[in-house]
Amino acid sequence: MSRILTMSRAGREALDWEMERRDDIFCLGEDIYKFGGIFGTMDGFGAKYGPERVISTPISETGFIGMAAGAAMAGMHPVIDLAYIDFIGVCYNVLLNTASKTHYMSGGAVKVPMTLLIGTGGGYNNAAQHSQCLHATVAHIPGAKVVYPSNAHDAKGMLHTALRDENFVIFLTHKGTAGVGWMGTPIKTTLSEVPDEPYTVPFGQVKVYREGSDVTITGLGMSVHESLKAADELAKEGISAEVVDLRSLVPLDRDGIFASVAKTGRLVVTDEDYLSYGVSGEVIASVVERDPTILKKPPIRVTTPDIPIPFARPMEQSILPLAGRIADAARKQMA
Amino acid sequence: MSRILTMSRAGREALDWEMERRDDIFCLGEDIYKFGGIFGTMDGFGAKYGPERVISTPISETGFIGMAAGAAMAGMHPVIDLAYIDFIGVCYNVLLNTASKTHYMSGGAVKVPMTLLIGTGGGYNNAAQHSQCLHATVAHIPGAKVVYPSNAHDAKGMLHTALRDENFVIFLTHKGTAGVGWMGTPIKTTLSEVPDEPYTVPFGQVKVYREGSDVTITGLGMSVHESLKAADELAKEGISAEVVDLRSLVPLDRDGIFASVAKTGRLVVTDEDYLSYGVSGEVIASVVERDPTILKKPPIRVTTPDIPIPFARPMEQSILPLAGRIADAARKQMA
Amino acid sequence: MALTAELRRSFYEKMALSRAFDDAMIALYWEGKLPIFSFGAGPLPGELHCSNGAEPVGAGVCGALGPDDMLTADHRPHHVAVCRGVDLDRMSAELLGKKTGLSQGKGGHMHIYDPAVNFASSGIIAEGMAPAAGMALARRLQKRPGVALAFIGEGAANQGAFHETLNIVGVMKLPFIVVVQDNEWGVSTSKAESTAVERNSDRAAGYGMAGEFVATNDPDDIYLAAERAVARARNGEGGTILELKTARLAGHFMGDQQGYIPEQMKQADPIPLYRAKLIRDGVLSEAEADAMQSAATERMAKAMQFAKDSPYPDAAEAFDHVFAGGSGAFDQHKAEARA
Amino acid sequence: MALTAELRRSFYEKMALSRAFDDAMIALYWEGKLPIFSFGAGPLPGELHCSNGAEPVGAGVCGALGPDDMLTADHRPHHVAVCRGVDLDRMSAELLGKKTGLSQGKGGHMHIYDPAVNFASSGIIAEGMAPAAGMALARRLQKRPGVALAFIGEGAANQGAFHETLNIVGVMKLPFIVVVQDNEWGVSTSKAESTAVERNSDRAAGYGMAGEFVATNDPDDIYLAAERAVARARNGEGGTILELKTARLAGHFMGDQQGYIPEQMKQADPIPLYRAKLIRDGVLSEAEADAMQSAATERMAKAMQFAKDSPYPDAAEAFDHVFAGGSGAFDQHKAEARA
Ligand SMILES: Cc1ncc(C[n+]2csc(CCOP(=O)(O)OP(=O)(O)O)c2C)c(N)n1
Ligand SMILES: Cc1ncc(C[n+]2csc(CCOP(=O)(O)OP(=O)(O)O)c2C)c(N)n1
Ligand SMILES: [Mg+2]
Ligand SMILES: [Mg+2]
Repeated sequence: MSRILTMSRAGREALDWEMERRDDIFCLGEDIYKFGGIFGTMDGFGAKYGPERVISTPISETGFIGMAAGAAMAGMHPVIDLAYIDFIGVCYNVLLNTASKTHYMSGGAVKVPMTLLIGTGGGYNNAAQHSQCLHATVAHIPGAKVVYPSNAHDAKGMLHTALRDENFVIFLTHKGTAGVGWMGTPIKTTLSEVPDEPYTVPFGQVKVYREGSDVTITGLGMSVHESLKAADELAKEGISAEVVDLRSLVPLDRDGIFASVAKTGRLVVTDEDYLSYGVSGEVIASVVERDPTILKKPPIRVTTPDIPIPFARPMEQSILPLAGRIADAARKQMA
Repeated sequence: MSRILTMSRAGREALDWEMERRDDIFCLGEDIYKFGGIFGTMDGFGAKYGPERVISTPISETGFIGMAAGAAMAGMHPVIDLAYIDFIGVCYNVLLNTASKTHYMSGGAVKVPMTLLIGTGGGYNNAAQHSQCLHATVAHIPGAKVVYPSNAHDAKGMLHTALRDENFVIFLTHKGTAGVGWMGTPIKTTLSEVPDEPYTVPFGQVKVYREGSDVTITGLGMSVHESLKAADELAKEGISAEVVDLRSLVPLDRDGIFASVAKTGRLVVTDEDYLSYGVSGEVIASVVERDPTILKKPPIRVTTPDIPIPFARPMEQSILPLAGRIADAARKQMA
Repeated sequence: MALTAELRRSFYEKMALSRAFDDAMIALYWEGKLPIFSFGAGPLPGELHCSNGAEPVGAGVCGALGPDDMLTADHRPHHVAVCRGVDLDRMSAELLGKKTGLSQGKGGHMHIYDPAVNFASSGIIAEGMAPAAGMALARRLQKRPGVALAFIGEGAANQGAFHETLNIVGVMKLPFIVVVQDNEWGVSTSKAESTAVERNSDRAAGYGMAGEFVATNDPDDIYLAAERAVARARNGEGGTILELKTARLAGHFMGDQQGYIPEQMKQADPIPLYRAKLIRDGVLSEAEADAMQSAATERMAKAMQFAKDSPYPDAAEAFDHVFAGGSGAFDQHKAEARA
Repeated sequence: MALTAELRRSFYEKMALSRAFDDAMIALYWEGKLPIFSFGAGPLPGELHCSNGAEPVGAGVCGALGPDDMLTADHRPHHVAVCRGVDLDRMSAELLGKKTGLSQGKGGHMHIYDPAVNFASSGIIAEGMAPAAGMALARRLQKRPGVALAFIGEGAANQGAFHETLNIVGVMKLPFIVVVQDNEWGVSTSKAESTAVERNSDRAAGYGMAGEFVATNDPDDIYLAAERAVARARNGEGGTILELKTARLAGHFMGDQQGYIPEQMKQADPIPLYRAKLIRDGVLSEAEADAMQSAATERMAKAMQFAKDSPYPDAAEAFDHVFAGGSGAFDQHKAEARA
């Protein structure tokens, strides 16, 4: 059996299934006992699993995420809710130097299996400190896997995969895609038929959301859905866009990206993270370091520019990589 | 008059000159009063300027760098010594959300002029937590300028520029280039004729270290000097390499990079930072998003791979972007 | 300064004005957000953390300050800003994202900056601790007077920045006060669930500084404690942890149903209590109190009108103020991005 | 366990072995680094922070622990590791970057991991605080016994992680002990210059836990205080800040001239003092003490021989252990990078 679910409910189903069967999993985060986490991934878990396994923490991210790393070294698999990625600044050392490097620095003697759930992104006027993506900042860390589902099916399957991984997995979800009560009506393309049964979605494989022959549009998180919107527009104009969801930043499926661009010969890279030193440059470099001659046109990046996210709606809406800007870039590719 | 100086002494000269003339500058950092900072930039300043202006702090990076930001908002220009960039994990929020974004979030009402000195890099067996570059991680932050001199002349001129800038400037120096006592004999190419008089070197301009016609090799910090070594080797084989020092990551001189590659048609990008989601991808993307057809061959990246820095010499030496690997990449370009 | 009748009347006026500000913003907040709630909808989008119930903190502490003193506030800044005298029209315009706002629409309600009264706020928990201490250090280096205060919540007292900053303040004996606003909650987590000690003011001993605790959420008591702390700071006696029990009457943010708050933990509204007290003490008559109330409501109506009448910034302004004085290569990138 | 003669003899043996380890490493460290000093030169490259003078901490605290207990140490881990019983041969090999090292040459002296005795260390200040508390939490969830200890320096007590971790330990009443090794210095900065309170153990009141302070750098006194702390932890009475005055006789790291240390602050060597004490108390004869000393030196010579005779890892091994169990796409990247 399967039903249409939001990413939030689908993710919750995966975590619930694993927690019912495994004693090593427990949850840590601010307000999770009463609120079930920023995306409701732990909705109702307080009552179901009790305060020992669903621990609401003080506002001490270095403390509780560092504790999660220690618990992982001692045989547990903690699942942490960090709410917004804007908060990594107060706990970055745990990500950068402890959780990601201990397995390596110990020559494989110590494992750190833990899953860190983080919400990313803006578009709802929450300003410069509550709207960032920063996925490049965590994906640049060696020793951390970084995944980024954009729909309910992948949210469930990738969370099962993360919970069975022996490593530190950073599990990103764009706030606008999760389908939570405080972000308005869910985006249609984030909903999917989700089987009741558990299943895994492997890390490191792009997903071709929509096949096309003229231009490849890569995206991740929210920008996948803006790309799909743009593709609909473009279709009306007779432009066939292929929309590729990166889904996983570490490992990154360079073959999958290249295959699509080799087919279309044109590349538009979308990313809600800041332009420079991030995912957009990496995607382009991955393609051309293999073969620049497959490109019929210079690739175009449609990202948030290198500026803090402004509060006021007219400014924020203009700097996000929304469908309009993406479609324009694709048109340029075809011109 | 001018003399040959190390980067360490040249930088010290700039800071000393500005401090002698300006009351708004003061220094903060661990052990700077007695030790003069990781690169000796404040060598002897304790005695000369006293404990009020040369403040040795507790091991509380969020505390004293956050204080520097507040002092800057109140009209001072703090110069902070953070020693190793590996430590940004414990103070990253100050960089990411406070020092870099306050001017923007205040609509220009509040300025945050401060200069943060940080040492980067490995190559001396200091292992995974004391050898990182991570310059991409700070360069990805909007609102922070990030500069990276690789020789004494630029160290003095760019530090003058930083101290006169009204913004948050992250001033990076690769430990191996500074010419300090604990890193052995200084690298020749880091030394330069340095005028006694103060002068500024503008941010956002690449420096063509060595002209060449066959292949462009870009570098920053230490990888500039490894590239120069490689260029010497290549010259013997009749390969004329142009070595371009990025010097400044924010702003990045995309025109300067493109001009060199347009001339040579071949690109080798060197970087001691981790491969993915960093500077190397950005440099390649900056070139091809303008015109991929100028490339006669696929560009090649010579970087530290996406792995923590190993301790043992045979392993560390093999993963760093040293002259041998760089020369091989250039040869591939010519093949 | 003594706790004069005049001063106490001003406390009431400020509390009324702060409440008028929040009530007006709350009313506007729901426009466009019903029946389907969405942070991003309506004329006042984003998260909104209101100060209803915390007005005595703003009135009492700011009453003890002078023009040279410097303040940082957190994600719940309205009561401190209003009582500090931040420009009401421009603050209102900022919450609505207008060009006339204090930050020209770039900041919103968590990012209120008004250099004219040395006020700043930001949204990362405990983020204002160290910058405030740095402002105190700046004044010492500039040989200018001024005490710095960081306003935080009791939840923020468990963040590393609290510890690092207070230790440095203790070592340097800086003129610094951390105002710990204990409203019992950090979102849905109670102080007892989050804090290993009953009173954060008791942590002062660990930093070689003074601790003050006020249990009443009454601006008179708060003022007297703040005045002692400010006097110590001005006399070079160093810092104070000033912990003030207060209230959070409008939830963590708009949309918080507060179902997690048990009956016996419901909090009292300090404004009617203070009003009754002033009338009991003969400092205020019913008529005067009513007049102050309506003056506050009118003033806020004027501010809201200014905000509503103001234009939005142009989209392209998003590229301004990234760097002071601009930056050659960035301007170019900016131009490209604009194109 | 009582402070038996046997136990005290074992303290002396452990202290002698720890000292032998450091002295041997110091001797080797200078090979290849003279006349021109360079961190990266010689058979033992990198920074080296030795424990000379801190041996009583390792001996006394570890003497009070059982096999289930878990330890994290910092950038100065040797004395704790040796006294905890970390494999001496493989630890020596690790410092030399050999394939037979505990981390197969990937960690070096700041990154000593030996799961067989629940020992871990790392190089970022106060980094071990929270992970140790998390190990204590894991044992509680696993319903297994075990107290967790984080060994840090007095300088690390001013890092945010100290505060955040101790507050959570206090709230959860976890079986956790932070051993604050007060050797008076953080690099060149004295405790008085860096710390707003005289004793970090006094900060325990701010976390609802016990504080213990030992001023003597004597393993007997340290053992007794540690035993009290461990007993509290095992009885569910929560955490302890155990502050121990100790010594740093070999500088912050090799190359530190220590010109900043005034005569009157020179520190005594605890090993001869303890030896004299044990002889005074009739627990040890001169001959036995000498025998223990030479046994330690011989054991260390054997370990150093093992390390020197061991091969270096192959360069390509740098790509192993980035991820447990490997990772499809990463393996491919790894292969590319290897090529
Ligand atoms: C570092 C960080 N972690 C988490 C948050 C999310 N957050 C915003 S307000 C809040 C609760 C703060 O509680 P308190 O300090 O008591 O202030 P109050 O809301 O009660 O006024 C939290 C957890 C944040 N903004 N920053
Ligand atoms: C976060 C961080 N900041 C700075 C350093 C550099 N550092 C290494 S050891 C040290 C001094 C530590 O002093 P203490 O904690 O007293 O330990 P001790 O060296 O005295 O044993 C410093 C500042 C670091 N490793 N990590
Ligand atoms: Mg609160
Ligand atoms: Mg010390």
